[in-house]
Amino acid sequence: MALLEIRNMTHFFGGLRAVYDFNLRLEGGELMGLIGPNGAGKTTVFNLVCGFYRPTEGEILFEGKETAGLRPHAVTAMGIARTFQNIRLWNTLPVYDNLCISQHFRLGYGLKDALLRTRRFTAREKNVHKTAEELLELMGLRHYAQELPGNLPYGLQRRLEIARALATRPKLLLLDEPAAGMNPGEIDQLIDLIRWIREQFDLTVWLIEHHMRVVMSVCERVQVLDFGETIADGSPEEIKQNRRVIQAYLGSEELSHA
Amino acid sequence: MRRSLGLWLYLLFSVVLIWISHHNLINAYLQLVVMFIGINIILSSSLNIINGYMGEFSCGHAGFMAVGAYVTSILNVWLFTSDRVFGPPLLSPSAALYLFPVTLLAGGVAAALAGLLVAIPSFRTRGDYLAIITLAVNYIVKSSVENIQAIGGARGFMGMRKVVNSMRDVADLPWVMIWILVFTGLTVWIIHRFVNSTYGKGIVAIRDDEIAAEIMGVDTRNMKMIAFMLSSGLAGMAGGLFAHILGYINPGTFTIMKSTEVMVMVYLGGMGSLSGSVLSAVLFTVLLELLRPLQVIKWVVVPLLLIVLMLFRPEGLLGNRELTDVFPRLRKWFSSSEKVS
Amino acid sequence: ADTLKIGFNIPLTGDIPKVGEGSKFAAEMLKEEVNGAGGLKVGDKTYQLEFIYEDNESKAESATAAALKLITQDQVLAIIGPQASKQAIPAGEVCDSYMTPMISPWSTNPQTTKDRPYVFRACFLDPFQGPVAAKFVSEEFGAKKAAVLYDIASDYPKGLAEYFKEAFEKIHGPGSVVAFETFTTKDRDFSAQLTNIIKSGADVLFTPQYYDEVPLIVKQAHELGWNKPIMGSDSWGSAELMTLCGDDCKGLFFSTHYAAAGAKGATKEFIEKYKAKYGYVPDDVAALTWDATRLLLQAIQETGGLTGNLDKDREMVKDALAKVKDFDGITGKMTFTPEGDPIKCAVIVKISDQGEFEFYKSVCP
Amino acid sequence: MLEVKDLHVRYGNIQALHGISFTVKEGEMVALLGANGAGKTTTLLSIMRLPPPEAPLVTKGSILYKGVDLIGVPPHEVVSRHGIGLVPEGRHIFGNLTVMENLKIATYARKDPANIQRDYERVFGLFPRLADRKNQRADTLSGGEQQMLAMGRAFMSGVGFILLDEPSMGLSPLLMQELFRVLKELNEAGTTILVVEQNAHLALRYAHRAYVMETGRIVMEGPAQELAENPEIKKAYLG
Amino acid sequence: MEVFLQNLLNALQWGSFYALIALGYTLVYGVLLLINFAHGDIFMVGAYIGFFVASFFLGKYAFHLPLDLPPSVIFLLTLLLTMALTSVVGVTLERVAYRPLRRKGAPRLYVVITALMCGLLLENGNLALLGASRRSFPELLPKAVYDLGGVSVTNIKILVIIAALLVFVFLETVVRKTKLGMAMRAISYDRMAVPLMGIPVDTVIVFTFVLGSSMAALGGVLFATAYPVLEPYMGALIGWKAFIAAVIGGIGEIRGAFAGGFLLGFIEIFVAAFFPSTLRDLISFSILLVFLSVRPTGFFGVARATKI
Ligand SMILES: Nc1ncnc2c1ncn2[C@@H]1O[C@H](COP(=O)(O)OP(=O)(O)OP(=O)(O)O)[C@@H](O)[C@H]1O
Ligand SMILES: Nc1ncnc2c1ncn2[C@@H]1O[C@H](COP(=O)(O)OP(=O)(O)OP(=O)(O)O)[C@@H](O)[C@H]1O
Ligand SMILES: [Mg+2]
Ligand SMILES: [Mg+2]
Repeated sequence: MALLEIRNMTHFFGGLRAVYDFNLRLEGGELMGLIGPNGAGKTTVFNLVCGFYRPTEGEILFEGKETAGLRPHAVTAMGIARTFQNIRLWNTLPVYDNLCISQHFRLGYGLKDALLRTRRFTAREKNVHKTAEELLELMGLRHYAQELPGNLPYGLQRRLEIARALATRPKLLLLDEPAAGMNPGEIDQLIDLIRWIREQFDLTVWLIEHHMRVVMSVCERVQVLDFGETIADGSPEEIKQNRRVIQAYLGSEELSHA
Repeated sequence: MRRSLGLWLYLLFSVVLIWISHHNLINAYLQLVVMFIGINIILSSSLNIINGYMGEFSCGHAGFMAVGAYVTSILNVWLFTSDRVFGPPLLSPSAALYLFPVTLLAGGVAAALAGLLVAIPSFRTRGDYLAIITLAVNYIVKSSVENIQAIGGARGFMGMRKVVNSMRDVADLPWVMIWILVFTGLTVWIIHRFVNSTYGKGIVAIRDDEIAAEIMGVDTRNMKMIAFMLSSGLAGMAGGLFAHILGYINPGTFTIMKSTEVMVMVYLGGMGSLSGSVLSAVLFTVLLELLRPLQVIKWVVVPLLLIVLMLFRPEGLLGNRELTDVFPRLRKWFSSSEKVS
Repeated sequence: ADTLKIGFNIPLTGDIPKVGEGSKFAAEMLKEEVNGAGGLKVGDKTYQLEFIYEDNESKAESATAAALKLITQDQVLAIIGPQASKQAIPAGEVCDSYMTPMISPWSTNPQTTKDRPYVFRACFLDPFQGPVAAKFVSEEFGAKKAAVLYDIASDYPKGLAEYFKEAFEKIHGPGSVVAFETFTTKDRDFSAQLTNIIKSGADVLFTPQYYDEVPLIVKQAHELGWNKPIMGSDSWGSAELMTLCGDDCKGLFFSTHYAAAGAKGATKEFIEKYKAKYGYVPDDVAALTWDATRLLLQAIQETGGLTGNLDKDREMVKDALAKVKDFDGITGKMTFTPEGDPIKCAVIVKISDQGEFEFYKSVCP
Repeated sequence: MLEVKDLHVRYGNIQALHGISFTVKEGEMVALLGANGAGKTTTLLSIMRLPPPEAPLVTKGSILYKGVDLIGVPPHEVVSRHGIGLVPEGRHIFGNLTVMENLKIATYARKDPANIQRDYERVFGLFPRLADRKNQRADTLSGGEQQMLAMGRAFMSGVGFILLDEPSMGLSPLLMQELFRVLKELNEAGTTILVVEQNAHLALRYAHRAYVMETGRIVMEGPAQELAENPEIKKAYLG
Repeated sequence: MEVFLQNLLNALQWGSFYALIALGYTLVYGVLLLINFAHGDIFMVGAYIGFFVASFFLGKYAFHLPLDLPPSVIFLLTLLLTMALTSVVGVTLERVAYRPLRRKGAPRLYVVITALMCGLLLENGNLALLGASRRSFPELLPKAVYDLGGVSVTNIKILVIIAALLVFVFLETVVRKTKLGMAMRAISYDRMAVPLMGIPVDTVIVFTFVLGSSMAALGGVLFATAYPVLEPYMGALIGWKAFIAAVIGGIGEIRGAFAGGFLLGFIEIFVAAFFPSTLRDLISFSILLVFLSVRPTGFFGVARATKI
């Protein structure tokens, strides 16, 4: 059974057709890419998958279960986590807390325990903190644990967003333009990071990106949207050669390695 | 041990306070001021949950206070005293002493339920629109009370003094003072633990970015529900205590003016700072009493002071920090966040 | 010389600052008079008077605090005020349990003095004034149907309105009060209620509101075409009424404690002194405060000498007050019932075309 | 014509710029490169004289533009009187206005109605997508569309000197190239340009000269081609 | 039937006042996202200033106009002068109390609290300065009562309603049609970027306060003409209610403030008229509560699109 299966998903904003007849079948462990011109509907697709919008038509099956209609936190609980195109961290809370709170849905204790500091509370909190600590280490954020996200350099903020997503122990990780605003040096690091994460947490990664370097070197499969419709789907090499993709998106060849 | 030193200190402080008021080493007026301080601490810190930690803008806190005040008072008068409306006591007046906390909690629960009136709309409504809903609730409560003749309507409700007296008959102690100390401590303790648990921090995430919170796995609706009910419940208990200080309550006491008073205390102390709320509650109450001699001028001076203070400390006394962050030395005694592990 | 401390628990800010001001002025006047004459002679000692004014912001909790402060902090012998029942009831509770005599000049709610030996008042109660008004409108205007407009959120008008209704319906049978309309404190527009009242076809409108609301009510009533009589209560009795209301109020009636215009003797004297000193004719609150304070002073004198032990003195004063017979106040003669309420006559005042409050008739229990 | 001398700048007590100096000549297109947190945005904000708390505080140094020291000039005059425009990092479009209103508001201080019309056409020519979305609330635009709008706004304010902060952020490769061609056009048409860019390839290809910043200092400068050849740059910025 | 018509008129007048004050709230909010709780008291100040100006023109202060003008002219003069003076008060608040906070980047709710304090200051300052006596607003316009088949109308009522309508049209055009209005809305969304459009932010803000305050003044004078009893706290309650009205309509929206004002006016009048008036607050606020739960952003309010 596929990890994620999307059938004929269509979404309208009022009169505007943002996504049309979108189909996808993701097997566990894949590294999938989603590219397309600006305003093609990529982010919208992510929003639909994580339950923020409800598709006008079509169905989204995660591990065979329908997700449409669930509230986002429930979808997250099923194992889908994401990052945002323009960073959305909790800026008055230190990095450390950002990592703890995203485990909220599986705390498994309630107000009573929180107030009485029951044994269950202590146990669960221990787990939460353990996970947070681990991620600090693994993602190299240890040094910034008590910093406020706002004061972190841009690159690290993106990194933190990924860490926060990982804290939810996802099976599927959605990355919306993780390389935006990074310089080539940082992009190289990012590429390694993504590959490494996939191994480390054996999860499936689905990413939106405009930096061809990232897409080409990370993704095993790439899907291309234009005006909400899928215009191509295949291996990076195929996509690179695809005429429609070139004229709608890539433009003149020699630059696309930038 | 060390971690709970704060608790011990508070206990000690309370015992001393009770002792000296019992032997009238401080006069009744000062005792009253102390009790008002207690009430205000409960009110401001409970409102801080909503306006500070969760970043909503509730300006109808007095409404919940009223609900608690009336429910508790009615229960007590009905159960423990003979009254025009409610007839002879149902239980022996002496039971008042033991059952008072229960009735107080009952009042809290009632207020918490009233809190739902705000909590449920808050799923879809935010910010200033929610503010109006809280206002509306404040008005609704007040006007409902005014329309219920059985509990005196606008003429107010009394008889709580008898309840207090029957407590004194059992054991001659300053009971109201005792209860206030107990519940003030309890409130601060509850809120402290709430906002310092990962669970409670969920509401701070909602404040910072509700969408991100929901998408990253916080059940925002549930958390809002909890926060509003907790806050209004505590306010209700404050109301119950308040009613037993005065021995008389009147819907006119629980107006928007009261609500704004509490609001001012919260922001004076600093949004999202528990110790700030406590501090400001103390300062504010004392200030108001100290300035009595100014008579008419008093209410010119007070706002002026606050405006100037805002100019110098645009984030309230403590901003969103705790005393323990400002004076790290205090950590020895009051661990600001009881880290597990 | 020794001093006698007396506390005043009055609303200098909040809803009714004017009331506080009037009380304070009257008290100040009395103090100067007494102290000017060398002081108050009690037994063989003479005392200088010291009055301490506490603002209760017309809030219940503040009034309680003020009372406690006066009693325990300032150690006053007795307390005058609070004025409005909303504050007088809880403050009375305090004074009674701390065994300190308190006289509320103005609070007309029975609860204030009920079961409280230490609490007195200087004015008659709603249960008396209500019927007076009801009887008067029936006789004077031959009213068969009456309308009432009052502030539901304010204790005093509410009480009075209900007693009026009760009395009027006793005379003309149930349902004879054809409109019983309300609003809430600080409302300024009564058009909807008045429209109903006019439609109801009542012969008279009874509105026991404060002097600053009356002008609005009366003006709007006239604008909406009401031209039948309007009857008021003692809360109308402020000099300001006319400056605010102008011609609209002329020819209306209200029941009160005393009539300024055409007053004689002590009353006249008081009014003129006050007017000279503060530039306007005193309200009934001022007059009542004056009486309450003089009542207290007389009681103090009747103790025939203070011991200097505050608790004892307070008790003696309380007893003396309870014994007061036919005290001759500027608002009429008073004698206290065991409850601590005075038995005194009400006065019906007609507002003359010169805008003066003329004595019309006097109604006694 | 722009001459920044020994500029010291800080946020509260964080020193962000430690005395940088550089110049931009009339009609030039200059690139400003540097890692995250180097101080590029800070530099641009300082030139625009935006007030704290959003922007930093200049503690020392001068910013001469056509001989006038901009320090002490209010930001709106930097735009309206001195004709310097900024396309800020993170777009800062007015989400509660429509696309059209966003463009119109940029002409607030302009006195030349004739050219305004021409400029509208030019903007819509550059970004046809904006023409389609004319009456859509700007906060519902996609990331890239918002970037286009931000750019369009700067053009509409009719300034002679444009500062751009990471304009290519979030743009598709095609648009990215488009964008730089446009910038080149503008530049050849006489607009002076200072562009902060992460994509050093593009920047160095189109710019005349470039400066490289690190942690609040300028560490390297020179003609674009030279820098493009420079091994260190290759390593750090061309990957 | 005429009862209904009568109340319709009553509601129109009462609603007009809510609308006039609500407009002030909405204007300031629409720019600074600041709930200017002092606005109700600016309204009060307006009424008082109006009182003094009028008395001045009527020669109450040992001063006489060279030529004695017809009342209507005096009324007009009073109106204009009052609006001017009141704006000064409003702008002063902005300068002294709000702007410094903005500069320091204080969270907006702290500014709101400051606004509350400014309100208290105005109220009690007035009380301390002018004493507790109420003032009675001079009758500038000789009142005329017309009786149209059982429905009585005063010239004041008509004046008030017309004024409210004119103000609405005026403001709506300013905010919707002019660049200035556009600038005002832009500031509310992203203050940082506004100067980059060559717009002097502070000037726009001051202008906003001038508009808001002068509207409050207009409201104040009209109110005092219709309900001629002035007292220091007269602005408090109506201020809160007007704020509610503004939000009901969708705060930040001129149309909203207008609609909200009239809605509230109608609810209050009609509930009082056709239900036991004791239940007025209870019912009208329950209605509001339900309304907001169903329509979370009021009449015309648009939630910031949650684009992520
Ligand atoms: N909430 C909304 N309301 C109306 N239209 C919307 C909304 N969100 C997005 N859109 C429109 O839907 C289209 C797709 O938006 P989306 O954000 O998915 O584009 P994208 O592929 O992510 O583009 P980019 O790469 O620039 O981020 C855009 O044209 C945008 O204007
Ligand atoms: N508002 C602020 N408050 C405090 N420090 C800030 C603020 N903005 C920037 N800084 C600090 O100033 C330094 C320079 O920041 P700046 O944004 O100018 O770098 P940059 O070169 O633009 O980086 P990027 O490529 O991410 O835009 C950084 O160390 C940053 O942390
Ligand atoms: Mg996107
Ligand atoms: Mg930058």
